[in-house]
Amino acid sequence: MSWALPAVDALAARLLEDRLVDAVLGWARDPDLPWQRYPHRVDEPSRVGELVWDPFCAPGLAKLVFRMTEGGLKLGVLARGCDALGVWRLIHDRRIARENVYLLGLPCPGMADGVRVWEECPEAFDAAGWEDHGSHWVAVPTGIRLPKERFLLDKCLQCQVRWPRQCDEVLAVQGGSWNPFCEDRYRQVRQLEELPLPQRFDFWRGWFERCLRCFACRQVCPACNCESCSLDQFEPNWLEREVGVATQFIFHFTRALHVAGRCVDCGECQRACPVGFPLGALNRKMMKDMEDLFGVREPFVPQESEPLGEFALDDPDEFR
Amino acid sequence: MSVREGWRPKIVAFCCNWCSYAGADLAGTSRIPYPASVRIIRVPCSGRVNPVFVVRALQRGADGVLVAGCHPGDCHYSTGNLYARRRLLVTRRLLAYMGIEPERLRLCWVSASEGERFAKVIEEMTAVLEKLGPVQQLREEGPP
Amino acid sequence: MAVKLVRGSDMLRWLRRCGEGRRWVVPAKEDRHWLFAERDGPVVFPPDYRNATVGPKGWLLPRSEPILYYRWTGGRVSVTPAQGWRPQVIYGVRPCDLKAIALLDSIMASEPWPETQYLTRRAHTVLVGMACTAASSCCFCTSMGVHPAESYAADLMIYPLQGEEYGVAAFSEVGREWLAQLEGEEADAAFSPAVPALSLPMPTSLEDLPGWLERRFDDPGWQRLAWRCLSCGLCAYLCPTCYCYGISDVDRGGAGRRVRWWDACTLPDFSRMAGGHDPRPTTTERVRQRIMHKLAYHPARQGEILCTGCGRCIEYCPMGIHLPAALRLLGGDGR
Amino acid sequence: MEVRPETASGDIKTLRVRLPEEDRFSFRPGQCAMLSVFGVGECMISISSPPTRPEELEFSVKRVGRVTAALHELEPGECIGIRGPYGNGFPVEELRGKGLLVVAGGIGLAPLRSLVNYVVDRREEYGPMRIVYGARTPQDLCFKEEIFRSWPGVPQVEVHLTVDQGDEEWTGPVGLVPSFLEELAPSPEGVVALTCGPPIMIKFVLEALQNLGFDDHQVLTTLELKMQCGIGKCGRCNIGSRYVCVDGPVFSLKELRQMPAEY
Repeated sequence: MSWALPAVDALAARLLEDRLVDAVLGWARDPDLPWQRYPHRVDEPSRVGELVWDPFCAPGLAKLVFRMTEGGLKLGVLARGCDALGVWRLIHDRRIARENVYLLGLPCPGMADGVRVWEECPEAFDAAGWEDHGSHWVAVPTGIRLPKERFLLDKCLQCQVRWPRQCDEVLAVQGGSWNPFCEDRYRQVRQLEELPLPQRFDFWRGWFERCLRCFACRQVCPACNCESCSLDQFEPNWLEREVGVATQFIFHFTRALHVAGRCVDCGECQRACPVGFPLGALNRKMMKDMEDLFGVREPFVPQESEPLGEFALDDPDEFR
Repeated sequence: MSVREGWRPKIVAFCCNWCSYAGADLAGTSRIPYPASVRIIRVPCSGRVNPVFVVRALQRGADGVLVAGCHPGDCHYSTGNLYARRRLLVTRRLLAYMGIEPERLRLCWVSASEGERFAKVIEEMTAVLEKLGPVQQLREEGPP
Repeated sequence: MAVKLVRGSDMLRWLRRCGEGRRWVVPAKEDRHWLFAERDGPVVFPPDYRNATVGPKGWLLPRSEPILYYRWTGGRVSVTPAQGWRPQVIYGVRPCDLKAIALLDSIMASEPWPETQYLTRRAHTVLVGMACTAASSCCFCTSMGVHPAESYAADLMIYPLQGEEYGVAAFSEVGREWLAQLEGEEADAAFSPAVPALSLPMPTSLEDLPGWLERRFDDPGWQRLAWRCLSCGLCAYLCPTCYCYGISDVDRGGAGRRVRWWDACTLPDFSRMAGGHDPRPTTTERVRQRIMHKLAYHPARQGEILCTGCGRCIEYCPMGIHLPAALRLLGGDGR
Repeated sequence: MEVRPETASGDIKTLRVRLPEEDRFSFRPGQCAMLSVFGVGECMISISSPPTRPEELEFSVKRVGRVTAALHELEPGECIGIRGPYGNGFPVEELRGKGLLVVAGGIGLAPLRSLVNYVVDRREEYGPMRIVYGARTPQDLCFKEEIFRSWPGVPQVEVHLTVDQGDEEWTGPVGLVPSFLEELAPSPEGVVALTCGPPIMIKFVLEALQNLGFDDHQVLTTLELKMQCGIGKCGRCNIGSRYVCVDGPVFSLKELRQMPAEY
């Protein structure tokens, strides 16, 4: 399967030409850093060439769509599965008006850790285009093969939506496999659940000591879209500004619960965290419980209603 | 875990205004003995209890948290207790996952006439907490 | 360059002896990330160590720390200042971070009100620097006038030479005391430092940069850069020279502590006043504030650029906002 | 300590604080201090009493947030924390011999009140003083005892009051401070203008003063931004390269023009 950049450009140009949207949001190459792609907005059909679609488009776009469409802008979004679900999260939360977004779905071969590729194989960036060979990304025409096993971003590992869902249109691609890279999404969760309780606490405490509480995880998260976050309030003071084991516990506990049943598992928190805090292991624990306790299938797919906004008369009663 | 001499577990009990609060009251007026280590906070409904109340209580010195609400079907607001059950189920599992003994959080249904039941729940919980000892995980450092 | 030559294992023994009784803060790899952590002594770095994701800043200006304790008794309050320092050695600090510490020193010591808690902790700290032999992908120190083998705030500086051999030089009273206890021959050694990976597209000389930026205060380039800022504090918290802090009270029923914590000018409520007025209400003003503070405001106050080219903001910003992009956009170039 | 409401709505109160003898400090009019309610927090408040009356310090506080609310709820005799004085204050030496035009709005009179009373106490050292003061309603005028009674009785002091909206009892002028000022048309000759008030009022007062022929160096204003440390370290009260807490809060219009408009 090739990364059909020309086809993406053509679709984006058509959306703009047909005035279906005022702008298209995608990614552009960073002129200073060969490995970096940053979110980029194109307003005119003649400029769609600025967009790029290759294995290095790491940033998620959903949270940006929220701010960009606030003023009524109609936005076309180059949306991978994760971006599309994030946008839907915001639509269901009434943060994005459905009619203001046009989701142009991109089947996703997975994203590479650009810095790592740059450090180990800088010549990969001489590529004119990319092909997806299942276990590898292959540069065209140089033929350089990048193994996904080595370079795939953590956030892509558990992805269930490599073929995007709930989009207005999905880029036609031929061939390729869109199965998850990893069979068991809950492996890490299960491993942690099986640890004795004190070791579980030690595991998290080790991370609490490293977490800087910079709020990058919250800010990139499409489910964290409150007008004003309870963690920022002084009155009531849900969370002291002081950073210690207890307050870090409260921070991560609160964050996980606030996205419970709402997290779309886009992995952006994990990607944004500079110290590698296993936020996904908290988010997926919540998802696993949604499945185990309430029978929610695919808890990462946003629905009109949320599992914790509902109940069943026969919900389990574990409080013994 | 060594338990300090004379230590008694502190329980913070969030009691629904319409049932359990009266239940607790009944336990008192009927002179049903139960451990004195419980601090009762009246809430309009068990559904009012934010999971963060639970961790905040544990951080600030409680050893266990009890949420007491109306029996299913009897909620003054019809279903607040059922939302609470879902939320606290998840809360309890998350506590355990993050290394806090899940037994420290309990949800129970106590009607206004169940003074005895309230006392029994407190007694059971006290026994469980006595075995667990104080919350070590979330203790703050005081002044030197 | 005059140094004492020493083998790695001897160097560690000597350092450990000199630093007896002090806390050792050394680069440590946790999971996949390097950070400065408390360990029982100095270590030899593996070849993949270039610099830590989280630098040593937090050991001088902690993420949060009490500044005083108070207690109310019958309408009266008694206050005890906090004593939050221990003698420590911070080991393996790279020149960009050493320069940053020198900058923090000058800021915290600045008149009319020196910040004594930082200065006390700093006075009880020995800094052992390590010159760079390999650059990480985002380093750009030389663009900011910082040199990868310079000592800056270091008491002692270590230069990795061939294989197991190191050169050590002293740059302070403590450093010289320690060095005097090291057996080894004085020699003239040639050290060739790493070349930073990035060279910034500087629109002007470093001396003219503050003026160049001030003239661009109202440039639309700020908006073109900052629209994608998500308002987290990542850049400021990883930055070795960001020092802004906030103060609040943690009350525990009539007694408690006043705590100082890292704040960040990129966070939404950083400059919002109690009445609601905010001089920097959107990401455009906030990103501008952060970059201008480093490259224009601070030079105007204290004559030095407040960026040492460590490259952390470039490497870790989740939305790709960084200094090279700022300079490019303000220069009228690019998208 | 004494707590005294200034306005009928109670949104502004004046705290009168007696410092222990050994803790008294000297200060200039226009300087500020950090007031603490331990357990709630700190905030920067200008000293509204003059240095010529050192036994007691006064702080006039508008209730806007958590700490100011806590200050309002204090009972007489209770204890607060004070650190300071911070900031530059008004250049009282340079002002000596000059005429003074004091223009204030609402709680903005607080820092200027320190200066006014300082000048009242050293009347012979300064030229004539005109005070132009306005508030939203007559109820919102602060320091009523002084603006209505004591100040007008001092030689060479004039007090001109205005309100945005009058009431049944108000017989004085009605209108916004900047336009009222232009109507009064004070001469800039040998006079320094000092102004403080809400940001929008300051902006228009500065324009009015310019129209009246005041030169940039003849105009001083005192600013307020969010502050936490008061000592130029916490990094949030900057306007460009100047920190309000150490370089301000008093800036001349000349200085202000060289600073970015980010306040």
